Parts: sequence; C-alpha cells; structure tokens
Amino acid sequence: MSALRTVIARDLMLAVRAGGGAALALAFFAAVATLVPLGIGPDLKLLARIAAGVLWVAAVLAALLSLDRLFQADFEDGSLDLMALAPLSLEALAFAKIVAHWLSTGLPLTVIGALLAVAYGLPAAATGTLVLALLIGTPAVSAIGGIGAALTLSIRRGGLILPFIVLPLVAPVVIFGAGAVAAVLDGLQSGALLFLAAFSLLAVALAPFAAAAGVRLNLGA
Amino acid sequence: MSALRTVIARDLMLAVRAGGGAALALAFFAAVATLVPLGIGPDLKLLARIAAGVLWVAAVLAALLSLDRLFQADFEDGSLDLMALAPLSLEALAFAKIVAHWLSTGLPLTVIGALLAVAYGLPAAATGTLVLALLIGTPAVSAIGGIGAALTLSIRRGGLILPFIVLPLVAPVVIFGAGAVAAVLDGLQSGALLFLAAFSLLAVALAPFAAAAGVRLNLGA
Amino acid sequence: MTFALAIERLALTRGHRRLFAGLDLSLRAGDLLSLTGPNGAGKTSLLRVIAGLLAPTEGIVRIRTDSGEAVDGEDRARLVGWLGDRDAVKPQLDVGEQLRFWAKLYGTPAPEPEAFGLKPQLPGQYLSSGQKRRLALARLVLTGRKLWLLDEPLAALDDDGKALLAGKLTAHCAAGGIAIAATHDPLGVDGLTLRLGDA
Amino acid sequence: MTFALAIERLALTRGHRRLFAGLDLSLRAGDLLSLTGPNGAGKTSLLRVIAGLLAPTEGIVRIRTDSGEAVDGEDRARLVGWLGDRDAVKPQLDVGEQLRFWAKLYGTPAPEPEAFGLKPQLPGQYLSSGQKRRLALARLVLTGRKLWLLDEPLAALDDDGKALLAGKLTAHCAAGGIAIAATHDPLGVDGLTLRLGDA
Amino acid sequence: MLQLGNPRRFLDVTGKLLPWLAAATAVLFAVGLWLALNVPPDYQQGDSVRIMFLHVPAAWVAMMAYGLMAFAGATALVGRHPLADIALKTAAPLGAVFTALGLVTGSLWGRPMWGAFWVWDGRLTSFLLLLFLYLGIIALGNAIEDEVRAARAAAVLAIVGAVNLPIIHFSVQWWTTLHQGASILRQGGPAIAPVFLWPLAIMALAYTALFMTLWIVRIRTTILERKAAVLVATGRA
Ligand code: HEM
Ligand SMILES: Nc1ncnc2c1ncn2[C@@H]1O[C@H](COP(=O)(O)OP(=O)(O)OP(=O)(O)O)[C@@H](O)[C@H]1O
Ligand SMILES: Nc1ncnc2c1ncn2[C@@H]1O[C@H](COP(=O)(O)OP(=O)(O)OP(=O)(O)O)[C@@H](O)[C@H]1O
Ligand SMILES: [Mg+2]
Ligand SMILES: [Mg+2]
Repeated sequence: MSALRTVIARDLMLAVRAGGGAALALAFFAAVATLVPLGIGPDLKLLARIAAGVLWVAAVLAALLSLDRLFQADFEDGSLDLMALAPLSLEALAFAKIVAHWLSTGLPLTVIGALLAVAYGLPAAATGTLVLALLIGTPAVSAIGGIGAALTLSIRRGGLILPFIVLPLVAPVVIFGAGAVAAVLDGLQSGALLFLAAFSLLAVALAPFAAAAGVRLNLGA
Repeated sequence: MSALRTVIARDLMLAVRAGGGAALALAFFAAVATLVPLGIGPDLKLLARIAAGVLWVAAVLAALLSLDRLFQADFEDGSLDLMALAPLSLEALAFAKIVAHWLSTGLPLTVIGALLAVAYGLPAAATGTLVLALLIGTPAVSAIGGIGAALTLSIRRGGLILPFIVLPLVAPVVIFGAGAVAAVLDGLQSGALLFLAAFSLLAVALAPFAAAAGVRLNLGA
Repeated sequence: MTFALAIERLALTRGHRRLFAGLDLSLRAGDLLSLTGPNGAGKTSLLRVIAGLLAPTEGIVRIRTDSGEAVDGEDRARLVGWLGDRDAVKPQLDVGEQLRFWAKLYGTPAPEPEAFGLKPQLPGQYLSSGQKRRLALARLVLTGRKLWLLDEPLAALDDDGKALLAGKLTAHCAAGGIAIAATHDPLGVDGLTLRLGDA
Repeated sequence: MTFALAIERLALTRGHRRLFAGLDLSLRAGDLLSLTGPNGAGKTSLLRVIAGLLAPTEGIVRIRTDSGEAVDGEDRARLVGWLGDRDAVKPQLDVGEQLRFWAKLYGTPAPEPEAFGLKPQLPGQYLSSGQKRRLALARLVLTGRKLWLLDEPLAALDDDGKALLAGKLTAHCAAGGIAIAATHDPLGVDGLTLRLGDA
Repeated sequence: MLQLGNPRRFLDVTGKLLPWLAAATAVLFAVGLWLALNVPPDYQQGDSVRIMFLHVPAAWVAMMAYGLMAFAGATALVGRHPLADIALKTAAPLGAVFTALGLVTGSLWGRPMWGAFWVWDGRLTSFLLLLFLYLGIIALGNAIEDEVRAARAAAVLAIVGAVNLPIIHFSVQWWTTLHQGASILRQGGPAIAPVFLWPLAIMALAYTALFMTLWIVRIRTTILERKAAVLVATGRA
C-alpha cells in the first residue's frame, strides 16, 4: 500500500517536473482545440456540433502521447530492474503508474476540457455530460495505454505497433464518450455513460495484469 | 555536402527502424482520422465539410509529435557532442535533420492524407488542393518544430515551449493550408497556396539558424 | 542454517550464442565473489539470471534464507540488492529525493547522502559520472538485502569511492551477506573469483 | 613547428561552484596527459571546455597546427577526436552501420570492427557495456583527429580491451598527436599527469 | 480436447481428419454457391443481394476466428502449452484475411446500397479496428525474436482485444447507423426470408469449414517446422 503510494507520488513528481509528461499532454490538448477552429473556419454552429467529438479525440491522443514513455524511461535507465526487485508486485507497479498517469493527465484534461467546451459553444447541459464522460473515460485511456506501453517496451519497432494495439481498444471510449454528449444535444436518452463506466472499470481492473505480463516479458529481453 | 547527405540518410534509417519516429507519426495521423468519425458520428456531409481542417490539424500534430525527439535522443546518448565536433556546421546539421524529418514524416503524411481525404468523401478537386497544400506546408512544420526541439533540448520544462513557441508559428500553416481547400470547396479564388509557399520557404530558410543556435546553447548546459 | 546461494547446471543462450552452460556454484553467508571474463562473456547476463530478471535456458538458482527456507523462482527477487550497469538516476530529481524514494519503496530508512560524498540538493541532471555511481551504491546499501549483485561497481569511482565500496562490501559480508560483483578490476577486498568463458 | 595545445588562465564555475581557476597547461605533439582527481572535480567539464563544447568562465584554449596556424574559438572543434563518458551507441543500428556512418561524417575510412573485437552484424541494442566502449574507441580512432580527448576510456573494458586502448594511445602519440584522458585508473602508458582540485 | 493438446497426437488425429474436412469444404462451397446464384433477386436490392452470401459469412468467420484465437491465447498463458502458442500464431493471419474479405465484400455491396464504398458508421469502423487488432497481434508476434516471449505477448494482446467482438456485434444497436441491423443472429429469430436463409447458412458452414481446414494445415506445418528446427539445432539432422 505504502509502496504503491510511493510510486504514484514519484511518478507524479516526474510528470510535473520533466515537463515532457503532463505539461506536454495538456499543451497538446489545448493546441488541438485551438487549431481545429483555425482549420475548419469560425462557424459557431458547426463547432458546437463537432465539439464533443473533437475534444474527445484530442483528449485521448493527448493522453496517449505521454503514455508511450510510461515504462520506457525507467526501462532505459535501469530503474525498472530495481522496481522489479522491490517489495512490490509488477501488477501493483503497473497500477501505480496508470494511476499516476491519470492524475497527471486525465484529470487536468477533464478540467481543461470543460473550459474548451465552453469556448466551442457547447450548451451547459452537454458540457456537464462531456466533463462527466471525460472523468469516467480517461482512466480507461490510461489503463489501455499502459498495456500497449508495457507490451512494446523492448521492441525495436514498438512505435509502429503501439497504435495498432491501442487504437482498437480506445475506440469504444471515444464512441461512448462522444455519444453521450451527442445524445444530450439531440435530447435523447442514452446508456452511453453507463457503458463507458462499465468499460472503464473493466479496463482499469484488468490492465495492471496485462501490463505486468508485458513488463515481465520485456525485462528478460 | 556529403556530410549532409550522410546525416540525412542516417536519420532516415533511424526514423524508419526505431518506429518511434516516422511510423508512429503516420499511425497517429491515421488514428486521428479514424477516431474523428467515431467521435462526431457518421454524417458524410459533415465529414466532408470538416475533412480539410481535421486532416491538417492531424498532420501538423503528427509531425510535431515526432519532432520533440529530433535532437533529444542524440543529445542524451552523447551523439550530439560528436556531431558538433564533426566537419559539419551545426546549421547544416539542423538542416539535415529537418530534411530527414520531412522525408520520413511530411512526405508520407501527404500520401496518406490523400487516401484519407477520399475516405472522408472530399471531392476530387479539393483533394488535389489538399495534397498540394500538404506538400507545400509540411516542410514548414518540420522546420518550425525543429526550432522548438532545439530550444527545449535540455530545458527541464521543455513541454511548455510547445504551446508558446511552436503553436503560434504553425497556426498560419493550418490556416492557409485548410483555407486553400475551403476556397476550392466554395468555388472561390484564393491566394492561400501562395502565402503557404512563401511562409514555408521562409521557415525552411531560417529554421536551421535558429535551431543551430538552440543546440549550441544547450550543449554547454 | 545460514544464508546460502546454490546454482545448479545453469545454462544461458542468447540469440544463438551459448554464453555459459553447466554452471554450478554454491556460496555461503560471508562470501564475496568476483565475476570476471572478457567483454561479452555473459557476466551481466549471469547477474540478471541470478536476480531472476532473466530466465535461464536451463538449470536453477536457489537461495536458502537464514530461517532455512529454500527460495527459488520469482520470490528470489525479494532477497536481491541490485547495482546495475546503468545508474537509474533521474535527471529531474535531486539526490535526496531519489534516495528517499527508493528507501520508501524498499521500506528501509534512507541513508545520509553525505556518507557517500553526495550533496542532497544536487539535481540528478548535474551529477558527474562518479557521483551517479555513488548514488547507485547508496541505493544498494539502503535496500538492506542479503544478496548483493553488482555490475561493474568500480566504474567511474575515484580512489575514495573505491575505498568506500570496499568498506561496504566488507561490512556486508561480515554481517552474513553474500555479494557477487562483475568486474574487470580488483575490488580491493579478499574473496573468490569466477572467470566466465574465454571466447 | 609542431602540433601543440596551450591553455591559459582557464577558469570554470558551474552553478555557484568554482571547479578550477587559473589553469595553465601546455602540451606538445606526442604528449599523453592523464587527468585525475576526485569525483565531481571537473575532469569531464575541463575536457568539454578544451573541445569547445562548453564555454569557460575565463581564459583561453589555443591549438597550433602542424602548419603553424593558431586555432582557437569554435574552429578548434575541427581538430578534436572525442570519446565521451556516454557511448553514443544507437540501439537500432548494427555495429558496422554505426562505424560506417561516423566514418562518412568525418570523411575518413571506416575501420574493421573485428580489429576492436566486435562483430559487424551485432545490433547496438545487444552490445554489452564493454562492447559499447570498444565501439566508441573505434569511432575515436576513425576520426583521424590529432587531439584526442577521452573521458574514462578504461570503463567497462576487459584486459584485452585495455591493452588495445594502450596500443592506440601509444600509436597516436607516436604519430605526433596529443591525448588527454580523464581517468581514475592508470592507462598503462607513460605520460604526464594533471590532478584536478581536491575538495 | 486435452489429448489433442499433445502435438504428436494432434498430428495423428488431424492427419486422418483433414481430407474429410477439405472434402466437406469443397462440397459446401459448391452447394452454397449454386444456391446463392439461384435465389430470386431481392425486391429492393436486385441481384446485388447475392454479395450477402459472400459478405456475411466472411464477417462472421472473421469474428469467430478472433474468438478462437483469444481462447488459444488464454490457454497459452494459463497452461503454457506450446500447441496453444502455435494455434494463436497461425490463427492471426487467417483471421486477418477473412476480415479483409469481409471489408472488401462489404465495400462492394455498399457502393450500390449506400452510394459509397466506405462510410464511417459504427460497425464498419469497429470491424476495421478488428483488422488493426489482427495486424497488431501479427506484428507483435513477429517483432519479438524469442518464440516463447513472442507468443505470450501476442496472447496478452489477443485476450485484451476480445472486448472488440461484442462492440462490433452490438454496434448497430448502439449507434444510428447505415449498416443492416441484426437480422439473423438476434433475439426472436431471424428476420430474413427463408429463401435467403438456407443458402446463407450453407455458405456460413462452408466458410467455417474452410477456416478450420486452413488453420489445421497451418498448425501442422508449424509443428513440423519447429521439430525440424530442433533437429537441426541439436545436430541430429
Ligand atoms: C465495408 C462495408 C461493410 C462491413 C465492414 C461490414 C461488416 C459486417 C460485419 C462485421 C457483420 C457481422 C456482424 C455480426 O454478426 O455481429 C456484418 C453482417 C451483415 N452485413 Fe455487413 N458490412 C459492410 C457492408 C454491408 C452492406 C453494404 C450490407 C447491405 C446493405 C451489409 C449487410 C449485412 C448483413 C445483412 C449482415 C448480417 C446481419 C446479422 O444478422 O448480424 N453489410 N457486416
Ligand atoms: N550545469 C551544472 N550546474 C551546476 N553544477 C554542475 C553542472 N554541471 C556539472 N555540475 C557540477 O560540476 C561538478 C563537475 O562535474 P564533472 O562531470 O566535470 O566532474 P568529473 O571530474 O568528471 O567527475 P567524475 O570523476 O565523477 O566523472 C560536479 O560536482 C557537478 O555536480
Ligand atoms: N537479446 C540478445 N540477443 C542476442 N545476443 C545478446 C542479447 N543480449 C546480449 N547478447 C549478447 O550476449 C553477450 C553477453 O552480454 P553481457 O552483457 O552479459 O556481457 P558481459 O560479460 O557483461 O560483458 P561486459 O564485460 O562487456 O559488460 C554479448 O555478446 C551480447 O552481444
Ligand atoms: Mg556487462
Ligand atoms: Mg566525469
């Protein structure tokens, strides 16, 4: 328990200090959101229409951006060896890293997401749903990204494989997350948020095991 | 001249092999393009409407994604020291790295961009313009990103440079690039491509000097 | 019963190259083993196998703890103190922060950086090679583990650092620990030697 | 006129710490200098200053080439052969590819990897520490530069590797070159010694 | 099943089974295609309805293949069984081919039906993602040199990726979509004219038999290849 907290605290510190992690992801998110209106023109109705989709895609990508180095840096400099030998299972380690990643990116992305939704002219009710959806869905993104990062740790062409692994798995998050907002906009009932919550729960519960298997596999490389 | 070619060839090889570079950017581009329809729904008319904007933003981000490690890897493992001492000015080195980056990402992005434009249902004439715009505009992205990468080399909070330096500089690329396509769609004349070409030329001509200054600054850190 | 390490018929093949085979070794509390051999002989690989980080092609590694319990498989990890060939120093954290992190993770008290010739406030980014190595040594000591595995511990250390290392090794073995160090230079402490495959 | 290096009143302060000051040094063709001193004394920093990679706080570094030309400032870079404390080995390229790249960049012929005990097809990712160091040494040799700056060249090398290094150093100095090596261990070649600041 | 886990026993049993399976595949295809060409044209879709008999079974088998592969992956991880490793590794490219077939036939059908080869609807996109997943598993398996580690990595991914299956199936319910809703595999029985149902069922069997035949052939070849490699490595051949 305390070991878990220790790793979370340290990964948070590294994410905040390095700049590479958290700040880059947030900056990236803001960048997408700023560039899109430049790209498609200042049509406010159109923007509101696509806001949820664009913000979700941007959030997922921003989170993934920092995920590919989730284990990589520790692997390269030898820290991962030391962690594997510490009194902490690899499953717990993976879980801690996923939690730290979510705290340093998923959570702030949700906050910034709310601001951007307003800037895109999304109505209040829809904005509320978007924020809720981001809050529920981003943990799944961190978890799934963690699996991908662990599996491709020592692979020379890891970068190529990563999107193939992660993309099919995060697609449901985007679909349900943006779907929930679309339903509110159209005044429909929808179970999207429930699906999202179920998917997210499943992902967070299972990811540590899959990620630990990936790390174990790659330490012997 | 031969030193320049050597660096370009080697960076290309690293980009292709590492997977980290070129492949990741392309996969990222394709991922954005696949996720966006999932996020905003299957409305073909709407998709065609925002295609140019979305593809431009995706292309710029994909290119920037691989740019932050343009000098970083060589800096960390000591290769940059050796390059600084080689019979090749830092300006030439920066230019070579920018060219290699464009060849390994900008160029393939343009090709994939054409495919995706078709999948988004963009009309043929507009697709042609988009491809031309990508071809003209992506070198500017590589060049501007190169400046950012050089400046953030050893700065601990490098992540923040991206939004403040790179974003304002690439914004014109997105505006003119997507604007050119929008003009074709609306059946208007526009000088956007010309502006884009001028901007791109300027960026490519000046970036090596700025980037070299950034590298020089950071070697002594 | 005392702490002991037994290696039986250990073999390792990496990428079609057989690094070692039929390796038998038994060490008891207090033993210090220098692992030598030419570059690429497999010293680092052997240390990883002993730590359980790398699966051997054949053979077993077993540890008997003070309480007489025989430990093999993954549980071995809980007995190993590791000083790898890479320093595992984070540029963004200062010396004190890094030591405190590892101490908390291993559930042991953090040592004084000064005892290893380090200033606690120095950021990892600015450490010289020798200072990084000293940090790694401090981290090894803080684990409190009984089986030390060291990969080129002398690298980058000055004379004072080498004496420090020799002192720590002596104390560790005197306290009933075992240490195995892959090295190309004499450790400055008496002990056994195992030379791996001359190609 | 022969190749020579002159350092005058050199001083360097890094982050409020004065590493050295008033350093004078003059070396001539054939000289080999061992740079010693405790960890963190500033050996690596001094080498970087001499190479022109780091600006000194005060003082100058000047090289006189064989043709009698005095070279200082950035042009110095063109005379320096560098073996840093990091190996600059790319995991994605094999040994042969790396050597050929650097040879082309420096405009010199690529050496045989075998002469340094390396297999040309081995990917950088799988090299052992000593093999990486040998690759770095091969790269230093191929530069053909007259002023060699070496940072802990002995690290991770086995006895055969150390002999190889000593041979290369001897040959380099005999051919009218200058070599400065920061080291904690004897290089196995006769030469001068400069000891940096005991704290 | 357990006995089949032994590679030698697998070779024995499948050696006898294979000719029958191959023959059944041929017969099923012959009958199925003949029926498919002789059903009356649909009152809405005309002759293009015949693509259904190529498209729907391909999509089904692509998904079934994934399920089988994921099961093999789970067996490989839990049981550490070499045959399960091989089953997983060989199923992936086959599944990818059937997925590609489903995509191509669907696109060809989409042109007359929707006026476009491709639309970004939920089912189409999630099915495209299935192809990505197959490719990812193949790439991951090939990127790791060590066979055991490669199989294990691929197994982890295959299991995790299985979540995509229900998503593909239910996607038509979850989104407003252009693609046909569940008309056969649905609660309350098939909603499709019986004249179409029979040929479709036979084509589905034919595709399944084809997949099984190819899979068994590939597993057998891989077992034999590995045996040969061991013989060469140990100097016995
Ligand atoms: C590229 C385009 C297409 C793709 C990727 C695709 C994909 C799929 C998939 C994955 C299934 C199996 C779903 C399941 O059983 O859960 C399926 C079934 C089916 N498809 Fe398509 N399809 C495409 C185009 C079309 C078109 C144009 C039509 C006809 C208008 C069509 C009609 C059907 C029908 C009738 C089924 C059986 C439905 C059921 O009962 O499950 N498909 N398709
Ligand atoms: N950018 C910097 N800011 C502040 N201090 C620094 C900086 N870079 C290095 N230092 C400090 O300067 C000192 C000299 O470092 P240097 O790497 O030159 O030592 P060294 O003699 O090579 O030591 P070693 O024998 O350990 O390799 C160290 O104490 C280091 O902490
Ligand atoms: N994954 C791998 N695939 C193939 N060969 C490998 C792999 N990993 C290591 N090797 C090879 O195994 C050999 C042993 O490496 P190892 O690092 O154990 O040597 P070492 O004895 O520690 O050498 P050094 O003294 O240089 O540190 C090397 O020749 C290396 O190239
Ligand atoms: Mg080693
Ligand atoms: Mg040093």
